[in-house]
Amino acid sequence: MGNRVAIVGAGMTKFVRRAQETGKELCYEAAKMALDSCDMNLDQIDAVALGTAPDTFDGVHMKGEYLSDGAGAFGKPYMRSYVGGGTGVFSVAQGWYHIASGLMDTCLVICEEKMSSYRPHPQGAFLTIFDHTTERPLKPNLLWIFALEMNRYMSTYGLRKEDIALVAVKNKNNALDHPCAQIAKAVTVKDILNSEVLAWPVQRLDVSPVSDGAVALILTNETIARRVTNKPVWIEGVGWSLETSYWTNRDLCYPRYVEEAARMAYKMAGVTCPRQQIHVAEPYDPFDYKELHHMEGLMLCGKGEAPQMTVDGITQRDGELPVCPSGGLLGVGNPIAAAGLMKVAELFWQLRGEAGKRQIARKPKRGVAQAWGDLMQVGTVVVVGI
Amino acid sequence: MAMKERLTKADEAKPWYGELPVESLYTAGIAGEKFFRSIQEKGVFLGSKCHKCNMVYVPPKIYCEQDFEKLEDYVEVADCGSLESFTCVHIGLDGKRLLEPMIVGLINLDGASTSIVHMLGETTVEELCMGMRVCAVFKPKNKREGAITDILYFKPTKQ
Amino acid sequence: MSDRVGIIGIGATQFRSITPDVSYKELMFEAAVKAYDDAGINPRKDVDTFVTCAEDYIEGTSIFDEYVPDQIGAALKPVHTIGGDGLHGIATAFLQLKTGRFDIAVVEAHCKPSNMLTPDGIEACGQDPIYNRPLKLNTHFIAGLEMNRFCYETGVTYDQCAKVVIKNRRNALNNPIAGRAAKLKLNDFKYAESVSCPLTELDIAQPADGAVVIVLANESKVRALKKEPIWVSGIGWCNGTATLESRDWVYLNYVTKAAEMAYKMAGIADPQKDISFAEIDDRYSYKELQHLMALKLCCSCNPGQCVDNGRTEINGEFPVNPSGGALGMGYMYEATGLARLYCAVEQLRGNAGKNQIKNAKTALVQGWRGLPTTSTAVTILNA
Amino acid sequence: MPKKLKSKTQKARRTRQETKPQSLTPNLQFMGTGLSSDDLKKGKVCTTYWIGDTKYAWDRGIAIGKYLEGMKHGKILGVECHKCGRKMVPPRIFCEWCFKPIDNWIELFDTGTVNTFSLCYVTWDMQRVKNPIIPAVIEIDGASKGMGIMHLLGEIDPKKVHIGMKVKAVWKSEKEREGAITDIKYWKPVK
Repeated sequence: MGNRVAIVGAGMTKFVRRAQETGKELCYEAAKMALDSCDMNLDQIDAVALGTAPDTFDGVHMKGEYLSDGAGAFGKPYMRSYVGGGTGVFSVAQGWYHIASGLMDTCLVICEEKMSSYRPHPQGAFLTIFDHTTERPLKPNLLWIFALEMNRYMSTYGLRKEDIALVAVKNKNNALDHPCAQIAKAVTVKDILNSEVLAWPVQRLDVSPVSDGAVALILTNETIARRVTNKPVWIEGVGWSLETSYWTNRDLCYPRYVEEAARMAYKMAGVTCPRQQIHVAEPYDPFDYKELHHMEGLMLCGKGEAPQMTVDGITQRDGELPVCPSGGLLGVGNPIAAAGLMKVAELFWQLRGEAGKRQIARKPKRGVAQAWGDLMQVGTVVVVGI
Repeated sequence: MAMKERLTKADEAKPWYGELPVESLYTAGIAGEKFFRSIQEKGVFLGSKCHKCNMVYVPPKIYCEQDFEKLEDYVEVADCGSLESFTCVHIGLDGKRLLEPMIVGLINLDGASTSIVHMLGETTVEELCMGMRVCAVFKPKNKREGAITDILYFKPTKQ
Repeated sequence: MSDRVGIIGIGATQFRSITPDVSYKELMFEAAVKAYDDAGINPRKDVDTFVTCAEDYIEGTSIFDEYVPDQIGAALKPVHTIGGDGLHGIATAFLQLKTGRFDIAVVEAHCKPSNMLTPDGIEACGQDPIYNRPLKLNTHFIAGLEMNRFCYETGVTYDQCAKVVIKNRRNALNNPIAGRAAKLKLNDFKYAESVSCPLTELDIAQPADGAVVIVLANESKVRALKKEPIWVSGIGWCNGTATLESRDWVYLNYVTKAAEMAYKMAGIADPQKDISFAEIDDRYSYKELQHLMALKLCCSCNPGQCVDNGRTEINGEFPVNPSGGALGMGYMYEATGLARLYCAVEQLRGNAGKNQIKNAKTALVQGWRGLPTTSTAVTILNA
Repeated sequence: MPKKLKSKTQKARRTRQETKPQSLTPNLQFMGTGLSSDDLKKGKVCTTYWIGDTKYAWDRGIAIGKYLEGMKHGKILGVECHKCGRKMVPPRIFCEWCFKPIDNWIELFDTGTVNTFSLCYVTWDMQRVKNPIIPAVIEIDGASKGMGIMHLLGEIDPKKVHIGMKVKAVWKSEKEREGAITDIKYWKPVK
């Protein structure tokens, strides 16, 4: 059923705190690199799928339209998908259905974010994600929802911050090997526990930084994939799910939406036992506890078991199940939509054995990437394999 | 009616006021930097040339939007050109009628493949016609700051 | 994939200039209930994927897709937003159904422009921040520039543009959900205030609030539900350039490309003959003519003649916007294209009342994303 | 008290030895020009600034309209769905799980239980504050279990806030109330 879809090329810009490039230029650099990486040119691209998160960051209304010329959309079918922080991984699903439908042979998937445009501080933009009548008058901060969720998670399973901080230590250290990393810096658990308390239990180093950047992938159908590369990476499954927006009515200690999305993707990919059949994972890690939360949602371990896996070193690059070998959002940076797509790009490089110093020890055959967004509400999942 | 319940009194229908607080600082980008600095320092328009299709983009782009070549060749174009279109705007950004309408033109500078959008000055809308020659009027050099507003307006020239 | 895609349910609210009695959620709920009732389905059980079309600045909320699932029955289901016109949403649902992984898809779009207190300020945020915005111009200036050049090159007169407005707003008189019906005369245009010459107030489609929900299904599901669908036989979408500087101001190649994609898919060789009527974007009066030309639907090289000789009237040779278009029904930003589609489906079902076109078999629906974009989507529908 | 997790395997926590970044493959060139805060402040690159004029008057509608009207009268209103039996707050005119109109309005108590909380030392736009703001999800008494709203805690020592704590709304005076979520100043602990 459906046509097989492969990833054949990838490109990305450096993730930086403030980019001189305009959003369009960032898009171009990533797209051009992706095209060059598989010796293709824009004429061979049938459609462009763009993912980018809130317009308020770049400060342009209808940001998708604004970015179109840099994204290579001139004279092409072009659409922008949008599920908040989940956009990056969703855009791969978007590229997938373009090709799986049989309508398109090739699709350029591109994600961009330029958060530095927002003044005075990019965090301010998040005020406007809350309900305008029942929540915004309380002047909420984005950190609140994470802190509230993290606190719930910690208290449900009786976790200590030290154990959660291990995620940040691992990811920030992994990022030392990423040439695009914004804050490659070795940190220890102590550094994290000593960092400024922003919204307890969230501290400065529990959080990924705000960034500018873009990432692009080239997707093709099977025939073209076989022609342009001898190492195609197949999209085996995609899934997405959006929970109710009444987030204060939900149990915050478990991401059901990630599970729903994962079930959809695993079913498509024929994955019945994720822990055995998945060799490398790139769950969304804007905050350190989020990686743990999402590993559970992805059913890579039982509920409440992810912290132990981390303590046991299983999620290290040379562990049994490397998690976020790229360095994740905590290490490489978090240009929202682009960060999600970076995760899929990492799997692409890992599965092809092209991840350089980040290459994981065991030769991976299948990986899963996941992103999350909105009011702790959306899960987007992609399973890729060779 | 698809709903069980409806408001029945006019004074029950009320709005909730708010805004999207957006303030942004935009960088001009790699190509924009070259373009604005050239205007600021020399009063010269720069375009970027695609060697594949010979398009000259003014303002410049670092890429050709049609064939995606990387554009690294910046060429000078004239500060005069022909008027491709014009309009006289009567409504302001706040939606209110302007006391002084603003005249806007689309100007194809000589040597450029694209047309720049800017104000037209020292003229009235009645005097304008398609294809008319217009030239840029810059701010005095010491007042320029590296922005599109370093050009005050374009004005018609007699041939 | 031979499986066809059909529309099995439609729902829309009334389109009104203000809707103080309901929140946006309640507006969406109303349209959704109507659509599911029309399709005879339960969204909690039967729908596999939901697509909504929205833009943050229009809603006044960042990451607006957070707030869409509950009122359309989509909580904890695959839902996502497309930053595009409602017809882009239809294209997305079409692609998803064509993968064979989904049976029923729902597309939603709504708009509450009455809730924007500063629509001009909000739309200005869509202009290029480096090259255009510092000039501090009302976004309508782009339409003024375009109309001026378009009329100059094609010979379309301002009177012909005015006749588009007269036709569409008159058509809306017989459309029960239209919110901007009026009976106008050419003389009224003499007194219309200029917005951005030659564009006047009357040339601009005024905003309206409303919501539209469309239910689509693949062929096997349509058969299983024993529905008389309206088939989506062709779809196309395309972008031009984002920059004002490098675009063509007269010939809309992106619209032509989108149409060609849709025509090819639907097997349409001669659009003027094979299509019975069109519902196309008329955000501005001249846009209907410009779009007709780009869609290859006008009889001569001067699209203005199509209105002069009555060809695009409801009883004409090729009716255009029999629903009243955005000029007659109201402009609803992301929901505009879906409103066109809704009315086209009503026509093809034979439910258009006084506006019913005889023997309407095939319809073309086109949407444009408004200024400053060059983004369009085209859909071909078959009864 | 949280328990300490001990590593079950030989592999203990590690820190890396090597720290030198290396490119993926030698021929990959990553673009992107980083700027410092000073580059922007001191005008080393060309920039433009824009303050958006983006104001809205959102229609409150049936459900939230009635909810806020209740606030004005010092009451927290919820809704009930007879099909699934849920008593919900904040109110909505539909039940999202059953996809049907709600059945009736109910008055809830102005007391509740802290489901989760945070001690926040920064404002929404990242200004530092000395005394923490204490946001919490508060499960409202009278509603179904787990039905909470987001609000603030007050009149409490930050060190003493805990999950499961019983709290009560502190209302503005009747004169000050305007029909807004802020008609409740904050929630304080019940003894």
